[in-house]
Amino acid sequence: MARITASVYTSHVPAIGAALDLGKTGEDYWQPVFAGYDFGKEWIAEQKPDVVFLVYNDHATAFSLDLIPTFALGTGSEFKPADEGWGPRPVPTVYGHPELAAHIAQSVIQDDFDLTLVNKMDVDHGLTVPLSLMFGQPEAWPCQVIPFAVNVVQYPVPAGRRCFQIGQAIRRAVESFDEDLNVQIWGTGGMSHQLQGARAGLINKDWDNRFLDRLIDDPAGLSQLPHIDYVREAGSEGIELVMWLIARGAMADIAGGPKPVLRKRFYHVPASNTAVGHLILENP
Amino acid sequence: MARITASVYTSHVPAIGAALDLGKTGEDYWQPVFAGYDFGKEWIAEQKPDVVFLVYNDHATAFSLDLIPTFALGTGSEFKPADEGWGPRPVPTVYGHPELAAHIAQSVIQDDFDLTLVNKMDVDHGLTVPLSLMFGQPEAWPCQVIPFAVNVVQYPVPAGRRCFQIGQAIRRAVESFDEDLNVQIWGTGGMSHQLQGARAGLINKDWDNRFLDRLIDDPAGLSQLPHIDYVREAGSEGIELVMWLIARGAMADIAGGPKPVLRKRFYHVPASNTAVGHLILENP
Amino acid sequence: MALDKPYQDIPGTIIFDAEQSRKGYWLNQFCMSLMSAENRARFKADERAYLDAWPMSEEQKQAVLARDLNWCMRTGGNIYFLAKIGATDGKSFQQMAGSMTGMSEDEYRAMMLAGGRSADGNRRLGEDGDAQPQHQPQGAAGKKGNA
Amino acid sequence: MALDKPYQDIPGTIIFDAEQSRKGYWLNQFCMSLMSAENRARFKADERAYLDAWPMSEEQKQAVLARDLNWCMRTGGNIYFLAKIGATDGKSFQQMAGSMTGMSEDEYRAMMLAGGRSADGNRRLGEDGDAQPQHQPQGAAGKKGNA
Ligand SMILES: [Fe+3]
Ligand SMILES: [Fe+3]
Repeated sequence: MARITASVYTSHVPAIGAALDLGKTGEDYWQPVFAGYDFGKEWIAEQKPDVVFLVYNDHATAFSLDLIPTFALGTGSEFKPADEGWGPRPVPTVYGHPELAAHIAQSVIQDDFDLTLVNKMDVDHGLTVPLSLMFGQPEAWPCQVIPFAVNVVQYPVPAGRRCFQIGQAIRRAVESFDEDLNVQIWGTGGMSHQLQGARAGLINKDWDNRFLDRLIDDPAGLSQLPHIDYVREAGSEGIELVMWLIARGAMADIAGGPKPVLRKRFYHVPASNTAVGHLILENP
Repeated sequence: MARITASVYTSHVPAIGAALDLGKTGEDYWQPVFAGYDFGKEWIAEQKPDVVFLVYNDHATAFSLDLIPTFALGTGSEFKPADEGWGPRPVPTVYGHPELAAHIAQSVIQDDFDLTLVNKMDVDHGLTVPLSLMFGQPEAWPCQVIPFAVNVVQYPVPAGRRCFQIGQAIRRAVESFDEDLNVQIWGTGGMSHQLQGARAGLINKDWDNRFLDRLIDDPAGLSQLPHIDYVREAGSEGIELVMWLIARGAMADIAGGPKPVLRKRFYHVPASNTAVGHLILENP
Repeated sequence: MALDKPYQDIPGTIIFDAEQSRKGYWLNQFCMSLMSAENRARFKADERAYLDAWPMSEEQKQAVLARDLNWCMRTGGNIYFLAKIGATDGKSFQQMAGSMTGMSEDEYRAMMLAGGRSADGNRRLGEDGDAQPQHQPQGAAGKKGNA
Repeated sequence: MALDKPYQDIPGTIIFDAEQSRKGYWLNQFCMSLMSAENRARFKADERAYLDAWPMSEEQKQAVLARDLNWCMRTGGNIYFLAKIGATDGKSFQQMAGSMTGMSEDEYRAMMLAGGRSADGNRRLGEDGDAQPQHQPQGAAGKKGNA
């Protein structure tokens, strides 16, 4: 039977990808950012997940204004790194897990979540930067990846509550898949940042850290937070943090199981415009 | 304030469109089909809806296997008749109501339905045949139309229960729109038909008529019917009937208001491969 | 997979689920390409060459060339996609649906005019309705086979 | 419309909702076109001609030509779309974000290194934080204006 063994949370700042791709990871500016992921890299080399269910948002890359899915599940077999305007990142193609993805689609849609299924799309930094942070720069990604894109670009975006619920539905779906698979679920984006207007550069360390506290210990309560609080306190692009609730909702304790073990907590300011947050929670 | 004043239900058989477009409506074969809509044509000329919220399914036209939304709401300002392989139907362009559609999007997504918003798509016979049946062959459609496409092509399709619920959410959304609009909601597709395999041509008059009875008098109970019953009893393409539950869910009685008035009930076999059903329900 | 597929016991019926969709991906995407007049003309001018531009299986190509819609469906086709082939040939949905039963056009049309195929005997595999495997092909085609 | 827009009282912040999206539709779709190297080259070769091929408003075109991202946003642009223009110019997200504050690149970078902009005074219009309208533009640009 497939099991969700752990969840990983991380910001997905594009500049982190650029720093990696341009060989700047040793620079004073970047060294503390990447150091925050040293543990994660060792940990995941031991964990050897078969599949990562990767929750991220598309940044006007695969989805233009022609069509805006609230929740898009990648059921295809491969997804190429996108050209976001700087040329595609020099990272490996992402290979999906169509069978598990189709199984999740069937289960989650019958559970009253109105997914959009996507067989063909390019994936942007929202998906590839987390892979780079956790896996470094391999020739090929060491596991299959199911992309799950959440609309946080055009309002209305899904409520935190809804994200937390779909996480729970994803857990039920994964755990009813017959094949023996070690599945991780990652929540990406955030933490506080604003990329626009006179308020660009907003960072809210206290709020971010309370968010991390509550994500660990009080995710159900945290899921009730209205959008406006994210925007006001963590910047207009801080809204990406609702996606972390999807990964958190998929952990065992939410379904009545044991509390997850905190394996890593990391917070750093800044990476470009953004506060970097990172957690690893393991199901015992 | 915008109000949903009535719901209209009808099959959307492509051959009906072809019969109209090729001037065959007077033929013995087609005459009884079109006669069933004579009342509706008169009724709607009096009703003069400002907007029709038109629930239909795309038949592998706007949506290929690249991307399959469960619920796609047309928020664009115009939608062209599609070329489904026979060339586009010679019918007018469909003009949307972007403001109302965006309002519905905001309300329904915050109500935990995971819509896909679509600004650019062509619309196929699923949408244009019902317009032709109710409005005939005008130079321009006499009202604005918000297309709402439901996936009933690739399984899993949304449950009848879910369709009934989203209808209720659409009602709440429409009724919170400030502008004074007369809005109708149409549910299309069905009735019994199967377009594939050795069982092609299946028609189930008794089942269809029980469906009509229950849609009128027991929609909540009917919404509990599992997919397999539709397929087994009404043919593989009979599954389209789940869409009628969306329109029914938007009627006043479901929200505690008065029962709708049945203005028309019509049933005829066959139109091409399909049983034709048609209802008009008016909110008193 | 532990999820139910309760729809596999219906005779003469293939439900287009994720598994079929994966199998038929390129066949169906090829069909979508026939939604422009230009592509329809190119296809008709040289069907084999047009098909060879798609990463379909040889069997899928053969099924298309043979216009055998049941065969197309077994290889993952969905009727709404396959209908684009029929449209390219100028066929109606009634002609396409009928062709899958083995009946002639007239036979199928007559069945529909008489009220269509009954669900009785055709709800589950193992019953004795006209859509059951043991009664294929239907119409005169079937009778000839038995003669 | 009766639905709440509680996000309109935040200084220096435009929430990209359906209304903005409609207003900025073609501006944003133009930006998407810059996701291919070929289109970026065509745009850079003759910006005006490239823009004229899109049904954008003249104001939107002027805002793009001026590389004034705040202006672009007022006409319906969204930062993730607009970022394609910056990428075409070889700019980073930090350069783009900073440009909207009026600060120089060095000033903005220094602010970020010092921990970023505080939320204090910047939560609601009418407070006195550095993102409030009365304090624009920020950095030396603002001081010069006052001198
Ligand atoms: Fe992001
Ligand atoms: Fe249909």
